Amino acid sequence: MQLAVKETEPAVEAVSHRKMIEIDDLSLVFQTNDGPVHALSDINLTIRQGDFVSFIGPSGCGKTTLLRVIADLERQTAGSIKVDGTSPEDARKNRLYGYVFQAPALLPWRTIAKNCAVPMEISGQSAAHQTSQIDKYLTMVGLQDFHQKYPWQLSGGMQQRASIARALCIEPELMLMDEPFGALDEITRDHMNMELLKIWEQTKKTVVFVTHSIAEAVLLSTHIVVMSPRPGRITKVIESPLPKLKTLALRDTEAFHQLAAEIRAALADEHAID
Amino acid sequence: MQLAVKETEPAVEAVSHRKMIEIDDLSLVFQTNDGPVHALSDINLTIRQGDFVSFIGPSGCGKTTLLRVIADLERQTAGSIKVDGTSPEDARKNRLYGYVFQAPALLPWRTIAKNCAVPMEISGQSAAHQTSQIDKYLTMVGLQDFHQKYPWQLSGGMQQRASIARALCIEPELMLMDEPFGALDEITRDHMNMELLKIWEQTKKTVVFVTHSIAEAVLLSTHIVVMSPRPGRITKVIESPLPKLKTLALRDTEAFHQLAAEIRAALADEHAID
Amino acid sequence: MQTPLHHRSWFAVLSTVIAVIAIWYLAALWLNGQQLIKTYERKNQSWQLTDIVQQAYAVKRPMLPPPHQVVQEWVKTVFQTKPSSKRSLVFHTIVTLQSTLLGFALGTVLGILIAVGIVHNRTLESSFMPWVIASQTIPILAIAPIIVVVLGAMSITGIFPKAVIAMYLSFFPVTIGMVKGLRSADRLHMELMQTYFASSSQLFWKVRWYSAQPYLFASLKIAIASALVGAIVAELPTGSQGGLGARLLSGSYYGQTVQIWSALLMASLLGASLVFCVSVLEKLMLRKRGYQA
Amino acid sequence: ADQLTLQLKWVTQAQFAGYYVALEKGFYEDEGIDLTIKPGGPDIAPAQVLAGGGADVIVDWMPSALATREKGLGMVNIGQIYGKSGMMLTCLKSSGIASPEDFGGKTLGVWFFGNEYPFLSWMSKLGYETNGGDGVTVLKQGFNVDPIFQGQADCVSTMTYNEYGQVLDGGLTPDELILFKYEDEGVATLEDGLYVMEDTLEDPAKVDAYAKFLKASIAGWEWAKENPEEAAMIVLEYDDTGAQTEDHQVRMMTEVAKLLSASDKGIGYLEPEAYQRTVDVLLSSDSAPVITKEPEGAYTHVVFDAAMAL
Amino acid sequence: MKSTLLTALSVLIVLVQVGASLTLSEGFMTAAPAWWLLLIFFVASATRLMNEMTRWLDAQPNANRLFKLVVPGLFAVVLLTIWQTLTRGYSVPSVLLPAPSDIVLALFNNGPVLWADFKQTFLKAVLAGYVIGCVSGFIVAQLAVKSRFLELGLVPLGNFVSAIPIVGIAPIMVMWFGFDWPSKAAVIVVMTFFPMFINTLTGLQSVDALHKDLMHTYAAKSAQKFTTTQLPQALPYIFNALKINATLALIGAIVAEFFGTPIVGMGFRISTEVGRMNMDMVWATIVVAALAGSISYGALALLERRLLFWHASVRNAQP
Ligand SMILES: Nc1ncnc2c1ncn2[C@@H]1O[C@H](COP(=O)(O)OP(=O)(O)OP(=O)(O)O)[C@@H](O)[C@H]1O
Ligand SMILES: Nc1ncnc2c1ncn2[C@@H]1O[C@H](COP(=O)(O)OP(=O)(O)OP(=O)(O)O)[C@@H](O)[C@H]1O
Ligand SMILES: Cc1ncc(C[n+]2csc(CCO)c2C)c(N)n1
Ligand SMILES: [Mg+2]
Ligand SMILES: [Mg+2]
Repeated sequence: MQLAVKETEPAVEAVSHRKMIEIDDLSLVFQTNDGPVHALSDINLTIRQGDFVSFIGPSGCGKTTLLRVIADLERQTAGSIKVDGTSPEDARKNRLYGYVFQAPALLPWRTIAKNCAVPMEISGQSAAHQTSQIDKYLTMVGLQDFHQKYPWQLSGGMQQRASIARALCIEPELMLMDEPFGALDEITRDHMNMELLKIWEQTKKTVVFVTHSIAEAVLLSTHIVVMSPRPGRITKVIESPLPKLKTLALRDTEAFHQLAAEIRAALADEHAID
Repeated sequence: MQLAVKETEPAVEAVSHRKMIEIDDLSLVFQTNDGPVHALSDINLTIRQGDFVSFIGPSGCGKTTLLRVIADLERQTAGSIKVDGTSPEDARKNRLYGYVFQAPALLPWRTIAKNCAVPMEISGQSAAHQTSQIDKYLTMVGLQDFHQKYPWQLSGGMQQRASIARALCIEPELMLMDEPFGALDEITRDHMNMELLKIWEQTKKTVVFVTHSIAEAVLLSTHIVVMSPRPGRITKVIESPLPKLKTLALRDTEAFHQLAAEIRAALADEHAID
Repeated sequence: MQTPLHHRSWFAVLSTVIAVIAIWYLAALWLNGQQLIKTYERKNQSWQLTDIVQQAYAVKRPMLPPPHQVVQEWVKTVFQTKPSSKRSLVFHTIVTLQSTLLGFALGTVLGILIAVGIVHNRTLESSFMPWVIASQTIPILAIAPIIVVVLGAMSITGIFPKAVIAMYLSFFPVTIGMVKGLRSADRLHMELMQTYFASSSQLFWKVRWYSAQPYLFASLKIAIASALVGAIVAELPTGSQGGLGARLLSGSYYGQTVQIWSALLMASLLGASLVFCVSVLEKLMLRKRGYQA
Repeated sequence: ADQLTLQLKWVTQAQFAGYYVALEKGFYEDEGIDLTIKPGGPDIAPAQVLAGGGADVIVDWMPSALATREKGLGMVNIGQIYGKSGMMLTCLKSSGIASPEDFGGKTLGVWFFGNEYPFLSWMSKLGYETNGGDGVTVLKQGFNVDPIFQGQADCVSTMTYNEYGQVLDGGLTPDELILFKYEDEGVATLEDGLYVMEDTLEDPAKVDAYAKFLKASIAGWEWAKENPEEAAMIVLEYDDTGAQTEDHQVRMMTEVAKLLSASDKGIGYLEPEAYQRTVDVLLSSDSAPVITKEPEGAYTHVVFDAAMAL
Repeated sequence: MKSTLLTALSVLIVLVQVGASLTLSEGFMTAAPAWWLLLIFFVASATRLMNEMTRWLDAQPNANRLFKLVVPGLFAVVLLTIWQTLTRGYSVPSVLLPAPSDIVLALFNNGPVLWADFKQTFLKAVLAGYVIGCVSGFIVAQLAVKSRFLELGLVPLGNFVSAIPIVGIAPIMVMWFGFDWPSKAAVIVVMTFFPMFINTLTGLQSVDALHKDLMHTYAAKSAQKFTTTQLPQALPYIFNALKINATLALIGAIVAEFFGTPIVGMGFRISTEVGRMNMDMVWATIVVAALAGSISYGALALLERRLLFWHASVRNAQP
């Protein structure tokens, strides 16, 4: 299956909002000892302000790499990308986005609260503002009693939640999240999903979200980008027909199952056990 | 909700099979710097030969700990446990069980095939037997082309599959599996689930399985043990009404959804985000 | 993408070496020049700057011999002298090399044995480990002559007393690294072995030994450099039996600065090549277990 | 043959030419002695080697031998090779020193490791403090005479046969220097002598071996005195460091020859008066005394007499 | 019950042997070789006591730190007692090896001399050289981590220099910097510079790739990167160098004193007193040096535990 995205208008689109991310014919090749790895190939994608876009696809299809290109952690080898109308580098320097990594990446020598403070310290926020933000978001992720603990005193899931709180504290325009809930159990994950939806609905921020879970992608997204490996490319972009205001109950609806089935089919198309 | 398991007969039961694991009033308290942690409290559970039992519950509820007690990697602080009629220590010395850890735990200085050989080397199997077992089970998990690769040349999911093959190679009476498929993407996971079911159905081994995923628990198990944290305890044991011979298509049946909903309710009952 | 010139390894190393040599020449001019001026003044002779610059690089007993003087002496004693001659630096290098290698071998074995003992026996750890550390705070030079004399009294002479001192310095990094390495075995791997009911020797040979290897090699590089220091230090009190230490000593005894420097140059070449050999061994060993270089 | 080991006080050099000559020329062999010579070094204390059994005979200076004897190690002089002291203090005229009275406030380089006793006695006799204060500043001189070239010291210790030559080689001329020989200052003590453990003298077989050894050594010294150039070459043969030069060793041999004992009984005889003079010098220092009481039985002529009788 | 009795017996045997070694007359082992029996029982008893003490301490996670010194202390008592027994029992000449009791006496009788030596060698030369060497190694590592050029040039040089037996430069330093402590400090500076440089550089570069990315996403300035991630990450390596250097520094100073000193200092004392056959004084000086070294090392290790409480090596350390 060849990607049919370029020919038509970019599929990810929401009415009357400005373009947040514009990717044109973007490719990225890693040079390694074993020869070049085509991590991303001919990516075309537009994400508008207020969208909630999920990347889904098998391991190694380039989801993380694409997110890193947006965050200016990696540079494309061909094609172009604009973030909020500027280069990714300028967007980063303007502190436009918050990034949640696949691993918690907490500093082991700082308490949870002090870890959350790092980005605010760096952008020079007042101490009072720092404390109130930390209180707010640590409570939101259910870690209100763990301010003074060190990362290694928490379970993996709790660490991951702390890292989400850290990204939320600076309330960025754009949230880039790389499988943020991979380490959580289903119930906590449901809870975190709903919290994330709440924040997104309230603030109308843009979210780019990487996940392995079809259910999660369906539950959260306005647009689902299905990717495929070797070389990493977009095989399909699905716009969600579900209402913007979502609840967990949605999961038992026909529309939900249908969308899930559509994604599963798109994934299975390209998938063979490696 | 108090556990109603003790009063009635142990709920996990299959007709006419001998008891594989018997746990009575078992508790386990970890002494830590911050005071005692009640990881397991008053656990009562019987698992019979041929059962496929899943432990499900939120992070930190003691699933791993309970599995470790069975494997003699941890010792209870109160109560008693018998494995195959003997103490866990004797069961371990008899090499009764195979254990799949939450992480792949492959030795980075051995190739995949050599890693699978470790338990057989230790129990002194012949080289020819080793090779044939390794061939068989690496093929089963889809790694037939990766015998001579080193662990770090494989993706996380492939590593986890290798570790499953390693446990299967010794064809133990009892398989203890701690979230073995957590690191896999959904499609591969489905595939592995079906392979596991196939092996279990063919060999009639006993499996104790820890998972975060309700769907996985429903798909695989004859019995589902729902656990709850602080202190870690069993809140419900559900016997699956589904047929023993399962297929992926089962997931779209009413019975499946009903069981999943029952588990979700049992989990939610005790669950508040910590 | 092209790496800019100043980010090329060879360029950076070359520039550094050139800078070092340039500074060396300047310093030689400064130090030897001052000495010359002092001599002129003592003799009440007048002098010109050009005289100083001319002579500063050819002083017989320089404060700092310029590089070419050192290299000349080095070439003379290495290539233009029969290696069997006692005037050949090669001869002395071999003397030192022998006690270094013997001491290094002894130290490695001893260090590994102590580490294995410490890791397997709690009492040994709690009673012995602090003294292993304290042993290194004893100034080795102080006990070097004592060791030489005591071993000499037991009619153990030749390279062995020197090797003992080399061993004394080199076992320590090995012990420390090895203990750390044996302990650094992944807990999960250890538990895995426990589920297989592996014996402690199986545990050692299948897991611990491998987890210790990277630490062991890092330590061996330090240990072989320490063994060389030990061998040289041990040659100071027994000053007249040959070796690079004896060269340093006799150079100092007769005010032969150039001889000191060329012995030092030889010692650094020897040290660097010994460390290099260990890293080659390390690469081979690690490649055998599948790591890429 | 009798096996004997001789421990030298310092590295292989013409200072010990007699022993090497005797070894090379087979004098020891002729006497039926199988001799091993152990060279010394900066931190080898011959007395310690003797006590540990690493050597049967050692070359040592009398001040340190007597001091060691007072510590309870019974070592005895069985023959005195050097009759005169070669030690001196070499000073720069430009430092303003003209006589020992000018030492006050000056910096003097001195050898330690048991070689400092004559110096300490001398300073004590002159009334100088050596531990700072208003006396002299003492440096532990390394192995060479650099301090005088680098202006770190006003005077350095030298031996007539060794370091003095180095001072001259280094570019200083005799007229820039002023020398204070210990012999001339009346503080000379006996230098290279041969010592053994006292209890071994009770064994006649040992005494016999010592006597043969002494006889051969004396012969070696006499030969060396007559043939300084060949003797120097023999020493060079035995030098393992390869650092000694021919010029230097010939000069050393020539100077050493002037110090060999000149008593009527020949090289190797310890003159009781010379011994007594040394003891008096050492006893005379009141601060930091080297020895506190008259030593007894610190030397014997038994071996020398036996050697002459062979 | 039986084990308590055995323990009591062990304590008794240890005490008897210690007492015997101190009070019996010279040469008692030569006279009555039967004393060997007691010595063997003594070693066995002490081993038993150490075993029990270790087991007891391991079961007592909250025991006072000081208690942990008991076992190594006992080990030292064993070694010293054997030493004392053999030197006195066979009347080994003190010129060769003095008995521990003689060394202790020398320690007490020569307080002022030992203190003056300590001041000269440790408080002046070692401290000055150590501080200058470590600080400059640290600073140059900062420069190297910022400039790829410097890093490429200096690291091979550093590796080369750290293979040089630096003691060899001692005579040169004495020639350049004179006889007093500055020349010793100079040797120490050169000896300690490179371990600190290489370790700090490795530490600064060992920053987790993820943490580096994180700082990048925050568009942190390089000073902020330094204090938030690089410095804490480098601390374990820096402490490593500090500890290595603590042992190197003392050796360096004493070796350098071999080539010329004023007439004070620990290296001077050792070599002079060997020449004077005062071996008790030699060993007393060695004891002072070893104490100074061990205490510095211990203090650094304690500080390390304090500052690196978060690091796996400290958290996983045996109790
Ligand atoms: N720094 C790198 N150097 C070389 N190859 C790389 C690098 N980073 C990623 N790759 C390769 O690029 C491809 C895409 O990797 P990426 O991490 O984006 O996958 P992913 O979709 O995030 O997978 P996962 O779901 O496992 O996280 C993979 O084949 C990977 O091996
Ligand atoms: N060695 C230990 N020392 C102290 N506490 C421990 C230890 N191991 C586990 N615990 C605690 O015991 C509780 C149960 O842990 P366990 O690992 O069994 O949870 P789990 O159900 O497997 O969680 P997850 O789904 O995150 O793997 C947790 O609160 C944990 O912090
Ligand atoms: C530490 C030391 N001691 C002595 C000398 C000088 N020296 C050279 S030969 C000689 C006579 C001894 O046999 C003496 C004293 C020195 N340079 N260094
Ligand atoms: Mg990824
Ligand atoms: Mg778990």
